[in-house]
Amino acid sequence: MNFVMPDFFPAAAEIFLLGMACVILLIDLVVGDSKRWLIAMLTQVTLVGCAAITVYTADGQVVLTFNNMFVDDLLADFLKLLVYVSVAVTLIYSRGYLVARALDKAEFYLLALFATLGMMVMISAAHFVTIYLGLELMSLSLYAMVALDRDSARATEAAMKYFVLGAMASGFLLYGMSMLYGATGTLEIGGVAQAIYNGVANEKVLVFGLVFIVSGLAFKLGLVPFHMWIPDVYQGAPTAVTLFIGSAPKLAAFAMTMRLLVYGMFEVAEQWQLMLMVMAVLSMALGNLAAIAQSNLKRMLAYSTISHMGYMLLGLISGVASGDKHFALNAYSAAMYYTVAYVMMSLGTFGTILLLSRAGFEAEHLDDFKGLNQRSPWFAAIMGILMFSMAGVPFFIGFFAKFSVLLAVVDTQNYWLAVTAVFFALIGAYYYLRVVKLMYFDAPTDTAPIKASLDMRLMLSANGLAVALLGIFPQTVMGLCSFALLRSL
Amino acid sequence: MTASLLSLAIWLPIVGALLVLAIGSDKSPTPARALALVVALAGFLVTVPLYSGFDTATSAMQFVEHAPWIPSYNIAYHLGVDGISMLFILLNSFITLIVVIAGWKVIDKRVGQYMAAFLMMSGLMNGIFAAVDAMLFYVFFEASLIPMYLIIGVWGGPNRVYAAFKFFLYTLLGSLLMLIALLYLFLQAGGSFNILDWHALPLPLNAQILLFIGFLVAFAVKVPMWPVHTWLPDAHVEAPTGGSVVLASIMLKLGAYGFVRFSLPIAPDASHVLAPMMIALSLTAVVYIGFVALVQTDMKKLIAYSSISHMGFVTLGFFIFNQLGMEGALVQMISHGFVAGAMFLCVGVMYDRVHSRQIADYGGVVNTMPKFAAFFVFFAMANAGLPATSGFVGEFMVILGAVKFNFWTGFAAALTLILGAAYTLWMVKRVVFGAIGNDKVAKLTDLSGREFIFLAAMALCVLGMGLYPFPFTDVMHKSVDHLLRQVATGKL
Amino acid sequence: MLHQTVQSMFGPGAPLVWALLGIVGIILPLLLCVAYLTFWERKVLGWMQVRIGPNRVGPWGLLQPIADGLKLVFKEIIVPAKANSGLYIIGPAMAFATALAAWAVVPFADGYVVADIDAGVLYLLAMTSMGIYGVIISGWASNSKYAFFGAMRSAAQMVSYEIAMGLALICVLMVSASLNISEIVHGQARGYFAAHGAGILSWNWLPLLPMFVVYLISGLAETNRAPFDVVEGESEIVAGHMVEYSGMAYALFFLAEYANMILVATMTSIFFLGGWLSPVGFLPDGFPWLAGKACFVVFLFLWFRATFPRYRYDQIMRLGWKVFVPLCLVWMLVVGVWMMSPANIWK
Amino acid sequence: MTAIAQYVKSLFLKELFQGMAVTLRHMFGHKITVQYPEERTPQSNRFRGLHALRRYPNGEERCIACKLCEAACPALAITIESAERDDGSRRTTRYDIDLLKCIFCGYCEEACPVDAIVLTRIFDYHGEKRSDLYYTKQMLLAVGDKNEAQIARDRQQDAAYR
Amino acid sequence: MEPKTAIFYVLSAILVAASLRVITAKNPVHAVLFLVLGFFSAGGLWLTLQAEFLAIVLVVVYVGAVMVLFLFVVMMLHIDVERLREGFWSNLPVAIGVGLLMVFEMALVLTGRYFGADALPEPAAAAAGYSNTKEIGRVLFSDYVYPFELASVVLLVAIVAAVALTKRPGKDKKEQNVRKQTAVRSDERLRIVAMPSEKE
Amino acid sequence: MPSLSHYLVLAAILFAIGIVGIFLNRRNLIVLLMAIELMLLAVNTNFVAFSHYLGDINGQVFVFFILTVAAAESAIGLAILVILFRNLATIDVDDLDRLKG
Repeated sequence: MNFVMPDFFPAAAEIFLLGMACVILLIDLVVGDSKRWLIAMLTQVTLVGCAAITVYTADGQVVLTFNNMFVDDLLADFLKLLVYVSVAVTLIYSRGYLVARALDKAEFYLLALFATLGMMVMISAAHFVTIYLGLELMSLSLYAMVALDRDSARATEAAMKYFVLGAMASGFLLYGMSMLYGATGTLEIGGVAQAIYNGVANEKVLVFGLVFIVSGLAFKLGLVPFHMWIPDVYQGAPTAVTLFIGSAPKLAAFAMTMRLLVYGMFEVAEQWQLMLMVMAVLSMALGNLAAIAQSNLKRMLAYSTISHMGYMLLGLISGVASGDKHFALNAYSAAMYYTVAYVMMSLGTFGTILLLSRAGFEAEHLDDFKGLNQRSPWFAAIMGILMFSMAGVPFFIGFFAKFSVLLAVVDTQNYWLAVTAVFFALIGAYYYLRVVKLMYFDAPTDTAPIKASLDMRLMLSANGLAVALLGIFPQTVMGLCSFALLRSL
Repeated sequence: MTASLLSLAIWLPIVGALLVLAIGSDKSPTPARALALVVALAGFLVTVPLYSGFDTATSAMQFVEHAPWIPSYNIAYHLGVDGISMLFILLNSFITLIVVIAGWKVIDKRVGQYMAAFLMMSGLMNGIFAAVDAMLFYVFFEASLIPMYLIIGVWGGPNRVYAAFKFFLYTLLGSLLMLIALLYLFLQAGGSFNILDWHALPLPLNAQILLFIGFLVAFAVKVPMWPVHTWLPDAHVEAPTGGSVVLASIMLKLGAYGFVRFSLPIAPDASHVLAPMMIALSLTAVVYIGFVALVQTDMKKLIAYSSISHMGFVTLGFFIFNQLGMEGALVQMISHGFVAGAMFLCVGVMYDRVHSRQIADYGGVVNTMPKFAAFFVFFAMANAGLPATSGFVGEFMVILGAVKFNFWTGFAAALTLILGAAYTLWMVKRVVFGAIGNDKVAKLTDLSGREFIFLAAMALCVLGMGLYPFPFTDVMHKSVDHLLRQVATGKL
Repeated sequence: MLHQTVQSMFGPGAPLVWALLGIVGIILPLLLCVAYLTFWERKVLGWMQVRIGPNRVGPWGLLQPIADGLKLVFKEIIVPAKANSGLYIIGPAMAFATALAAWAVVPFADGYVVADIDAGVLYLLAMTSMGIYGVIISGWASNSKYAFFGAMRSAAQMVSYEIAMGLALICVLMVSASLNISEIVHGQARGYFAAHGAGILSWNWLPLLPMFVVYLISGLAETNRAPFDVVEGESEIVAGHMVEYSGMAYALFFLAEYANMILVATMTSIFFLGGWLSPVGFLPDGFPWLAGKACFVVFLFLWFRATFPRYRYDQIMRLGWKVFVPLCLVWMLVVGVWMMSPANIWK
Repeated sequence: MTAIAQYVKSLFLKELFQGMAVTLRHMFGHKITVQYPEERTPQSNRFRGLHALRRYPNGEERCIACKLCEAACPALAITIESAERDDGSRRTTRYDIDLLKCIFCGYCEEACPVDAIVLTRIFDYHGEKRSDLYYTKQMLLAVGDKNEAQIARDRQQDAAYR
Repeated sequence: MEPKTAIFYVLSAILVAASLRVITAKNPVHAVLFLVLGFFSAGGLWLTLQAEFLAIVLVVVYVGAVMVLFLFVVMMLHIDVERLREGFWSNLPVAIGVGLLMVFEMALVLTGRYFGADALPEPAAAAAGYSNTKEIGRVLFSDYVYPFELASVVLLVAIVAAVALTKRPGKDKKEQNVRKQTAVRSDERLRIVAMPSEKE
Repeated sequence: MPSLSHYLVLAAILFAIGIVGIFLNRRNLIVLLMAIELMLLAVNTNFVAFSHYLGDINGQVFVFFILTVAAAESAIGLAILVILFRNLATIDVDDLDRLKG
């Protein structure tokens, strides 16, 4: 046997997380119900540990290990760190909510950790197998998390829809992968890129496979016309889970899209850009228009997600213009920045819903936000910041996100696309403003005091302030995004 | 100290606003008010050296500050003022001070937030006027929507929600299109957001026209020009007094300032091509809106329409491309800032007592409020463009310029002086003079000391500017000159 | 010689004929064995219960299975009114077919095997896992609560123990490094003791004793034999999935169960007891050894049945999941380490 | 310590092997099966099997139709009708026992003052119809006649204890 | 026709027919059984492609375990079969249209030039000592060790999730403690309690 | 000899049947799950065929992973189905209408 020990060092964070997950699984057997906080704390410790390891192992080099299946580059390190932060914040926000609904079982934390692991794998994937496994690891955990509130008809229904459509999406993705495998004879992303570059692959078959891959990705990203699951899942899932789904997985989905389309099929970028462009426009249109009609905040935010993903695509479709590839770095870093910004805003928004929720009451209707300014000026201001940020008004991170993708679009001289995007952004602003209106202009209907733990209050405040401060000083994140991409492309 | 004056003018009110927010509470609003007053005063005082230290001999940017902000996109924290923008900063800080005083007693719910909103807006608008980097400009430009949206929505009248949304969405629509124009310019300029670079950027005519239209949508909404003016009466009517004042005095000027800063120097050829259309639109605003104002029964609405009409003069002045017109327009902007603000303050004073803005609810106010009546009549005269008031100077200069440009244009513009006098004075007659209209008017009490102070301050400014406008025209002279040269030389 | 005859008679179709011959050659004796296994079981049970067992039909009762078979053949097959008639008939057929199909890869002596395929063990696993269908389909198709319960129990039990069985097998595969069943037997002929004439000590049962036990007991559970026969626990659900069956349909289940029993016994002999190998060096290898070993294991099955009371269902599941599976995993590790260590005996 | 012992015991399945040892021992042990038709298990003289009516040695029926047995029968299995015979003695005209009702308690035997009704050692009788198991006086007398020797012997042995 | 071609066509026909019945069967149980049949024939087809290991794994894992799970669930849920069929016929034309379109397009791309017999010829027969299973095993534990570990995590997640979702720790449910039961000793089964006799 | 195209078209037909099944059985969740299994079977057949004709074992290893994951996936899917049935007493897709905008 010529067995060569692979280099485990780049995957140290993954290994640590898996080990800790198993430890938590065992600890849960031992500790009683009264010690649930221990599980939550250990989960946080795990994430912090992962972050430390990732920082420690990051050396800015592109390192391939495990027989070219695992890639550790700056992009991966950066996105992973964001995933840890996002998951940690999610868990801090969720705790009170979960306790009030008796959902704070160890399974929730475990599934969250496994989903995180899946995301990490996706982010570091350099092979179809690892992409697929990471994706499924994440998705399976998420399906289960949605259904975790077992007695809720809505949650189980949402889980079922999520599952069926998600599994179908995996099928599409796999079919596309099989075609690419047939066309190029390799499963490695680098190999696929090489084969396409060398002209080994038949273009027609390639595009045929590409159609399926793009549809699969679109499912996962929630793009029109493959968006059907998003509103139902967002609305039906317990808010804590919605928060989870709405944040970190977007980073992973972005990474997956990058790895598959940009790293693997950059040579045929103009083909997939065209497909994505149609989806981007449709997503922006449908997402923003449908959101207006919603009275349920979670559902509204779901449609807003769809539209935001459409905006994110604006970056991805601007990498190559009429055969010229020099736009790529800026365009992709714009898309990445958009994703990061969106995740931050999404965390805060759902965090606010969680803040207002209490046992037996979900603050998920728009009307539940009436007069929040009178009840808690501070959190009304935070939510206001988040809403304006989502609408893309300056001095918040959301503006610079839109700015950078629009710039990428204008750079490729797709003016009509930019105008369309701007037009739908305006429509989008309407429903975000409506939330502000409810909070500031209306009298409160619900006067119950806001009960939330201190850590949650602090974290939410920090989240809101970060959206504002990173809007005033966007260079940090922007620079990191483009630096990470530059060192990884 | 002088190096960071502009930053101080911007950030002092904003940081002050955050402090006011922090100490503001509904139970004991006095500390918040006091702090707001202090901040507003300080904010005004830091702008004074801008004027005193201004070098009138150059058209270049002064008090320049430059620091990298977003190196990824070559966006810089680049501030500076020329003769045109410096005056607006002063005006803005002054009006903010007035508004804080005016809102002292009147606002009793959520005082801290109210004061903070105004202070924040003051800072943001200073930023707009001081920005030399286009993205910085844009960022301030859009951000200033937020406090205004809240001011209208929270402290406004019964129909405030509608008005606030209309205000926000109208202006956002314009500014988003402008964003695309800015991005286009950025790329054309080889990756620079510096407005001064753009001024020197050669562009083909069709690109200029598209850019011009992009800017036009943004600024026309803000000015507002006919036919996208409809948000203004709603916003004015529903906004609280302070909101109306700031809206009329400063916000409307943003649009006009945009023309001066962007449209004209960046797309001079397009400006020339499209000037007839602009003049037509301006005249429509001046004449048609004048007639509309005539039939208003709501005082605030009437003043709002008169504002539109007056801003028509401003745009008219820009697009006749001569020194007189341009300077007249600028003077008119500042003057209108004082006059319209003062008019809204007067209406506010009455509204605080009677809680009505309908002309029909008043009559014979002079009998119970003689001091107030004096101020009101004075401001009305200024609004109508009576000589020796500030209103006269600007309008006169624009009309002269227009006549120079084309007689009939000037004639049409001049015609509106009569129209303006008609609707203003008719309103004054119905409100102030005559017999006491009803019981409420009979119970009116005259101005308090606080009200007297801010009305008097405004009156002084109006009068001073009317009698001796040269301090204003002096500082802007070089800049206007430079601007006109830029407009005159095509970039094709 | 027979080979040549067949070749000359059928020409190109010879392989097919040869295969058919092989099948017939296995199935007929197998069915006979099954029949006499029932007889033997009754005898053994009798003896252990201090009785003498069937002794009336024929000399020493030797014709008893024939008589039973005749009785079952002539009984009417009753299909319940609301049963799903198609599946009702398919059920026992499937159970029987899979029980027989697995024999294709069983080597009776060196080279005597119908299909000597490389992945023989996997094929075996596949066929045994198919056996569940007969049970579950018949249970469901009977449209009877008892039958359904029986089917559910049986399916869960079989699926569970298949895991333990598979894991135990993995240890065997590890040490023999092949999936070919004949190879596995050959592997057991190597070793220190075998070289010194005491082959019995080189067989897998000794170094893999825990796995041998697990495999044996899992085999019991897999065939739903006592003490794991809750599937047909007559005190609660009468006869489990076959409660509605009668006549030949019932007989098929019966035959399948005993055929499986023999299969498991044979496989145990092959995997752990050295197949057709002779335990001591001075005796020749050959089929009789395999037959003897299989008989011994079958006897163990009967012995267990006579000795132990029936397990409760949750205890069965616990045993499978919480005892056997971890045990197998641990032992896998042990074997792995062992093989890597200098003390490796399977070189 | 006991815990460890217990653990070792359960680890090596001691009890299971013990159980198997028991069964294995019995497998080779003596079988107690009785080959019934050919072999029979010993019976007590008090065995309560099929009923019989006895006669005196002179051939006269013992039963005097006192109906004590009928009264004593808990299962109401006995039906008696009586009439005066030509010689003036009282005898039964009908003495039926429904064997399907009878529980073989032996009360009738105990009640009988003249030892007329007795329970024999016969247990392997059968009937193919219900009515076959409805025994009439003639049938009962026939049973008695056939087994009188055995019955008498059993009475004799038991006499000391009655 | 060569035997292999014949086998291909026979198995394909069975596979397609079974698949069609899966989606059209009235009774879900029948659908599952047809799916089993389909997997079986697919396994056979894979054998013709010399993928012995996968063919058998398909049967072991899918037929032996996953489909049993399906059957379990289908049988346990009390399903109103008739109601589930409503709307079947109304969806049929659309579905057939979509299906035919897809097949047509796919066939267009997949047949002929790109993947024809000439494009990728039948590979040479494997070497004598070649074992498909061994080869997969070798690759799986060396090159694919990372995905292999990940697959185990996926299975762990499935276990955790399935248990978390379906196990009902009833509050009122009394459960036996099997550990105690199996550890019981004979002297513990009977407890003799000393009770003083009651007096009148 | 059947060529690669034969296998690919067969897989394509299977995949299409899977999708048609999803369209067709708008009311039956279990059949929906089975249709997804059919899709995966088609994918696997594709991979096996390519693997064979490319002479590359990697495709088969991928199939191995797909099988593993699909098994896990069905377990979770069925678990969700079971709790859905407990809550709603139906597996009719049309009854899933609690979530609407």
